[in-house]
Amino acid sequence: MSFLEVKDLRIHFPTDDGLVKSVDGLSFSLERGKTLGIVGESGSGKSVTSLGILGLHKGGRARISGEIWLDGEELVGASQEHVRTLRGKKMAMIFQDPLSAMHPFYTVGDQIIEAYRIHNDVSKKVARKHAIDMLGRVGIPQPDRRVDSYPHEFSGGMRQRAMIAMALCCDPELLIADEPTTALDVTVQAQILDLMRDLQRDFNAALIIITHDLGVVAELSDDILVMYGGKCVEYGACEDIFERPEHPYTWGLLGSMPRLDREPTERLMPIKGSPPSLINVPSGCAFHPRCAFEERTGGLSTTQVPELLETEGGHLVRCHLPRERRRAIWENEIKPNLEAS
Amino acid sequence: MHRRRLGVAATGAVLALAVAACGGGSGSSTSSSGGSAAGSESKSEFNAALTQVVNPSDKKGGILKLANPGDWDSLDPADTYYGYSWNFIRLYGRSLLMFKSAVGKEGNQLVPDLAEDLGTPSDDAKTWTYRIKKGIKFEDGTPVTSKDVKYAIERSFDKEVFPDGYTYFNDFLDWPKGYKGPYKTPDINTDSAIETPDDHTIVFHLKQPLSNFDYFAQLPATIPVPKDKDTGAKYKEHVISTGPYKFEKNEIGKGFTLVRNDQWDPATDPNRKALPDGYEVSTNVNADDVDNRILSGDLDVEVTGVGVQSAALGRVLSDPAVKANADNPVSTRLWYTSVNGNVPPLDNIECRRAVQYATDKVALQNAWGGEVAGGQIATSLLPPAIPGHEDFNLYPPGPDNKGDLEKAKQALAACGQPNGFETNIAYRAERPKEKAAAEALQQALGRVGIKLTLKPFPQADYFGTYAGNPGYAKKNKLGLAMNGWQSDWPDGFGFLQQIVDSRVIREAGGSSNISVRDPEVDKLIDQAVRETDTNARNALWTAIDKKVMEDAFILPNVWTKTLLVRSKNATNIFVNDAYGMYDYLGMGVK
Amino acid sequence: MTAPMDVTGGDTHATPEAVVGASGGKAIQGRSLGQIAWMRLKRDKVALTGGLIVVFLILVAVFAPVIVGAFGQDPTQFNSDLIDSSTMAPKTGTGISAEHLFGIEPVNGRDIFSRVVYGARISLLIAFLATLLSAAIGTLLGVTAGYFGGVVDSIISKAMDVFLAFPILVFAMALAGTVPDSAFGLTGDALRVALLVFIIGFFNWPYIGRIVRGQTLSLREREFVDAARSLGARGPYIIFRELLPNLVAPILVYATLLIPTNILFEAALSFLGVGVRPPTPTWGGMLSDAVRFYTIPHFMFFPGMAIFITVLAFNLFGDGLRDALDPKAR
Amino acid sequence: MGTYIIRRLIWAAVMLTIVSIITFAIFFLVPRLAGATPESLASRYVGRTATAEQVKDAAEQLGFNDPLIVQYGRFAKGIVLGADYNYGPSVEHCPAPCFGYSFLTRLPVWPDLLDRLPVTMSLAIGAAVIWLIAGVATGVLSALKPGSVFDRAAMGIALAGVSLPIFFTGIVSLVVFSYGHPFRITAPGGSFTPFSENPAQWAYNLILPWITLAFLYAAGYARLTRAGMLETMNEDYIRTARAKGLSERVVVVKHGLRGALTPIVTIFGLDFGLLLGGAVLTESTYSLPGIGKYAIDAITNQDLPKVMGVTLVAAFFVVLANLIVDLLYAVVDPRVRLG
Repeated sequence: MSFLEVKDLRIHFPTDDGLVKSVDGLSFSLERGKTLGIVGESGSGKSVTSLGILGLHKGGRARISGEIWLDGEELVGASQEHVRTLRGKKMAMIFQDPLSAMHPFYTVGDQIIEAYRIHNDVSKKVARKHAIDMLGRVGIPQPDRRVDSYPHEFSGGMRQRAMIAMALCCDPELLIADEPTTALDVTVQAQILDLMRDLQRDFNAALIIITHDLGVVAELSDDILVMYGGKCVEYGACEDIFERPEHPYTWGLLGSMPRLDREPTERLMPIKGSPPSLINVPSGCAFHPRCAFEERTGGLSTTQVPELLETEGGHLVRCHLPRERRRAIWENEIKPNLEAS
Repeated sequence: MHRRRLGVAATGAVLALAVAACGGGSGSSTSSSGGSAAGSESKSEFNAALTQVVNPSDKKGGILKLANPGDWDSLDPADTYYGYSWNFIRLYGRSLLMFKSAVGKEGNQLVPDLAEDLGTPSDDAKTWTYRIKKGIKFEDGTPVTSKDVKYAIERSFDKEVFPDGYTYFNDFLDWPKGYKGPYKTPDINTDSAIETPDDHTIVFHLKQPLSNFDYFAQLPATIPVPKDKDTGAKYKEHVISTGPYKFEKNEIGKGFTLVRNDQWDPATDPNRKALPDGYEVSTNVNADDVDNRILSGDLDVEVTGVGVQSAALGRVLSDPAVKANADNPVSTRLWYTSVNGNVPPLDNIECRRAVQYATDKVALQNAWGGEVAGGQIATSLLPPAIPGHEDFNLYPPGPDNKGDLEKAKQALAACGQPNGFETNIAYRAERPKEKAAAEALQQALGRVGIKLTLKPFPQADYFGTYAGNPGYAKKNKLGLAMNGWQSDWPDGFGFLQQIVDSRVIREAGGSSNISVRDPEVDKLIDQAVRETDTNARNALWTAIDKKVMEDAFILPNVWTKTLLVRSKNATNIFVNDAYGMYDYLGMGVK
Repeated sequence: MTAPMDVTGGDTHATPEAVVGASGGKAIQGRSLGQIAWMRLKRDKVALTGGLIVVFLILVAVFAPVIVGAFGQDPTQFNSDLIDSSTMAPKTGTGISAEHLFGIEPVNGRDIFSRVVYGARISLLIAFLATLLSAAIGTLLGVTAGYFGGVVDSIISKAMDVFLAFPILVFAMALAGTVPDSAFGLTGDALRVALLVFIIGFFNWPYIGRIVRGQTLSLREREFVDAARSLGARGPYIIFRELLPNLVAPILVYATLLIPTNILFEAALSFLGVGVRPPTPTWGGMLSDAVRFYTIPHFMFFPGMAIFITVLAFNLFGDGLRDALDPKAR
Repeated sequence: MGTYIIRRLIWAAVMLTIVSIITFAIFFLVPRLAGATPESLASRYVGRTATAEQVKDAAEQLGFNDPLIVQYGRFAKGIVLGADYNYGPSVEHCPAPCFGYSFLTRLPVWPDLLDRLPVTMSLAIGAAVIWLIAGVATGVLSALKPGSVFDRAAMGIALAGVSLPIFFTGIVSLVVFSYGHPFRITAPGGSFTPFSENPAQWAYNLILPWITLAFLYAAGYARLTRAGMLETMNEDYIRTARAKGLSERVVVVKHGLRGALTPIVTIFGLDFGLLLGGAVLTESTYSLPGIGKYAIDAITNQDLPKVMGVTLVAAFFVVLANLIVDLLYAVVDPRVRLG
């Protein structure tokens, strides 16, 4: 069994308007030292998945089913209290917007110290020293002074570094980064990604990066999971996804990714329409209303939900189009456009 | 024991009982002085303390606990003007004369206190001489001399320092011109008013003959004040005692305690038993709570003697066991409505008479608190307990006491206002009973078309600025004004002079008389003041009463009755008619 | 009980991002604020109940003479016959009967029902007018301060500080107690009502003023105001055409919530004896009379409950209105 | 920070001056509008029995004939420098701050106020402790389970709490728990025992007013806390706190409540400041001899020096509370900068 195994995870929220199926039958696995990128638009269920793994939906209104195995332990059925002791210690999370994700009224140091001391029975002094160490490790200059600063006194990049320091302070074996660079300047993004890569190597942790930006995962990930409407639509090794993507949605994502190596005159290829309602999920393939190739399934996609099937070694795709046709469309219609330069 | 007491108080008892009967109470003189060994165990009855000493005892010791729902006006003998305070002041101050500490009518009797005897008048009653006992000392051991008495009266002259007091001495003694009291004019010789030929003689010189000066001599202003201890307005914080008790602690606004004064010599004082070891008085206590605590035995006396509040009334009257421990005396207070002849159309006597006829006396009585806690319906001015009182009713209010509307309409027609008229009625905003009475009048007079508008005024300025200010009253058409008066002492002068003599009316305001302006009445008063024969004098007061009622300048409402509850822990409880409440000098602790 | 638990606001746990965007997006389109508010309000049963009670009370106040006339009891009519002349209590304990639905007052036997009904008039009239005055002054000065800023703003803001520093009740008492009985051509109840409206309204305007000022400050920076300004619109135009329409909702909400405060204020002043003059019935005045007769509890019960229900109804309605107009506001 | 505080203190002084001028002017003008003359004002000081001449003297001596500005100047001077007062046999100096002498008791107002302050403070502090604990706890619990039975019940009670006039609840509480009961929950007023004298008696005398007052205020705080908590518990930093593995209690109290604290602190400061200036209705209902009762008595008796004293003390507390709230802001929320 892998270090992290998610099997048929379903996270549903009952609301006044109906049942919201944020995550609907998701499965994947991840080893220590490896990185998984989860890609999808807003509302595709990727953040819900990450919070689900951390057990943060427990006790709320969410209905969770399926299995999450972390280092041989099942988390979905485990007690809330037990999962809590794992949080921060065994698995940690880096959030999207460090300004709002850090408590504005406590110093950065205090927040790291707090995280450290929950899981380590040490004095405040020791914890403080550790916090300074951690801040130093994530590249914050003069950590012994900055430890007493408040989040609003940091720059965006520094804040994210501090956030990372907080997540890593207890040596987690699983690190989930939810859009870790979205709120940052482009120049800072690269630094943070570099930092995370280095740290992952140092800590030998399993890393899940959640993003809507394929560019981010391209740099870091070993595997990539593309989510749409709460379901996995494509899953595979990094180069599979970039070199031989088979799902029309993945194509769309690749097409809408701005690239420096493209002609400035060339237009992006955005995906039409907007993400699906998770209450009234479109019948059949959830993506069909937005899919440019929908008619090529012969109406199948409007009526039947496609299965997630393996096409070749570890590459899974959820699409009604026959494999050959997908390859053909990619090779003939999509790829040339993307590589038009 | 009871019998002996009753024998002494016989004359007084008759009147007191008659009064009680009028009020509908079950006043009874049958005291069960049966076989029970200890007198204090005798069965209590409603109104028993009006005619006898309840729980008689000579046991010394214990602390008597008193409470005052308001602030004490002042503890300074020169500056206190409340009956309860004069009742209480005898515990720490000795005036020249005093009212006897005795049951009922006997309490109206003047007895010597500092003085060896009652005053000796000159033939024209313009000069009064008193001899002061020897061996009386202040609490610090200094002997009391006539000079201390003289000084005390002199200082009471200064109304800027002592504004609350009375002005009898100011008005009647022959003060030198320009005299402003010992603080402002220390060098003026006042021998023209008061002479002290020796340390034990004091002579008063009056501007005019005064037949009843002895009543002046019982006023607290004659309580000696040592000049070197006088702190003026602050003297009330520590009054130097001459009585059996002195101040231990005094926090103005909260309360004070009295302890025994070891310099008081009982040999000089036949009037005071001084049974308790001390007194604990708290002021500004919630009135309803006071009632409840007295009923539960937590507290002994509500010191102002106004009786139980409305809330406790039902509790006391409906429970026979509680009622048996209560008394319902009539006091010498009259609640009345001034009918201002300066405000048209009330300048017409017929219109004033219409007001008298149209009044619903039952509603008024209810407004004042009913037949038990309110009062007895008054038809004239002089209260029944004051000599000169005569039962007469010039404006019979119909068989049901609710007014004679026919007569009222006739009077209105005679006045030229057949359809009634509009005017205002003033009352003190802080006094719910005055408000209720004003509302009752509004209702009653409305029946004949006299439309009243209620005008509440703050009581602090009621007489000075508003209702008692002739200019203001006229300008603002205050045709009627709620008013009340309690006799300073039980005789016609003490009751009537301040409220019917038109010469006490000041244009600047402040006088209690705000409506009676009749030169004939003034003449009768002068006559009465000079009259040395008691019976003839009392007849004159009766005549004044009748004249004012004929003029219809005053609409009498009720003579106050109060429902007092006896303390469970106190002994020697009895009502002294001079104060219309329990006598605080006699009370002891079980 | 107070706030309808809307989907997003009420969730303590992480909420899927999709819910808001997907389900709400279409519904909101093409509806005015008023329509949305009404839709929300309709769903809020509690607030609706409050609103109905408010309407009922207003009707009671307006038709007080009719209602009281139907029962044949004048609010100032004495019924001395029904009073026990020694205890001053109603002979039957409360005096409650078919004629006197709420019983009678001790001492004079006035009908409590008709006094409570008439009390609604004074209470609501003063509360409404005072609120109107507060809202008018508050809006005027709040908009002025917020729009013009600078010195004007700081003067008005400081004035608000000064007003809020006054011990209002003490001051109101002192003023209401000393004003003469006829002034400004008014006498009697009219003068007292005017005086109370003035005192209550005048001292409460900073509460609305502050909110309006804050809203104006934020509105002033918004694009549509910039747009209007760039098109050459002048101050008054911007204030009346651009700002005020957007301020209506908060003013309405806070004015509604000020009404119950003012009802309590008026009741307190009447209770302390400086309200409308007797015998005109007021709830606070009745309570103050009833205090002396606490052993006759029905006397204090009815006016006390009248105040309570009225204030509660306004609070419920105002809360609902606030949630409906601005679910994010506290 | 230092200059900020100095600036605020200066403004506070200015504000108090303005308040005092307005108060003085109103109490100077209103009685005169109502028809009072310098003499009738002076007659309050010399009593009803004084002669016209005495009244006139007093009016002159008290300076009632002087123009408003002169009289105010004298009053202000008394506060800053103290004043001399004629007691009769001796002239005494009334040290600053001298608010003048009550014409009723002829005692200086300032010591009276100092005397009353402990009562009002005891009332305010005790009630504040109760309402803060009860209100905030209720608000937090309500916010954790919005829409639950507890939440609905608590918010219903809270709304009832703000809708009940305190003079009604006060009397009802006295009738139910105090008057004439063998086991009285509290002394029904008029009695106050200083804490330093007997803490148990102190609390016993005040428990009913505390609870009544707290009930009124707790309601508002519960609603305020609930709203604040609903908002903060949705903040990202709460998710972060949970992700750290903090127990729910720590998350709610240390992170959630801390985040919702700012409005509570603001409102609390202002409420408390207002309360210290006299809980007029509570004190009058329970006959507690505090600043508020003093104010009522002063107004009832038209005792101008007392009214001025009370108004200024009350305004002082409000101004002080404002200042403290603003300073507290910076403590509560490090993002706030004073200046």
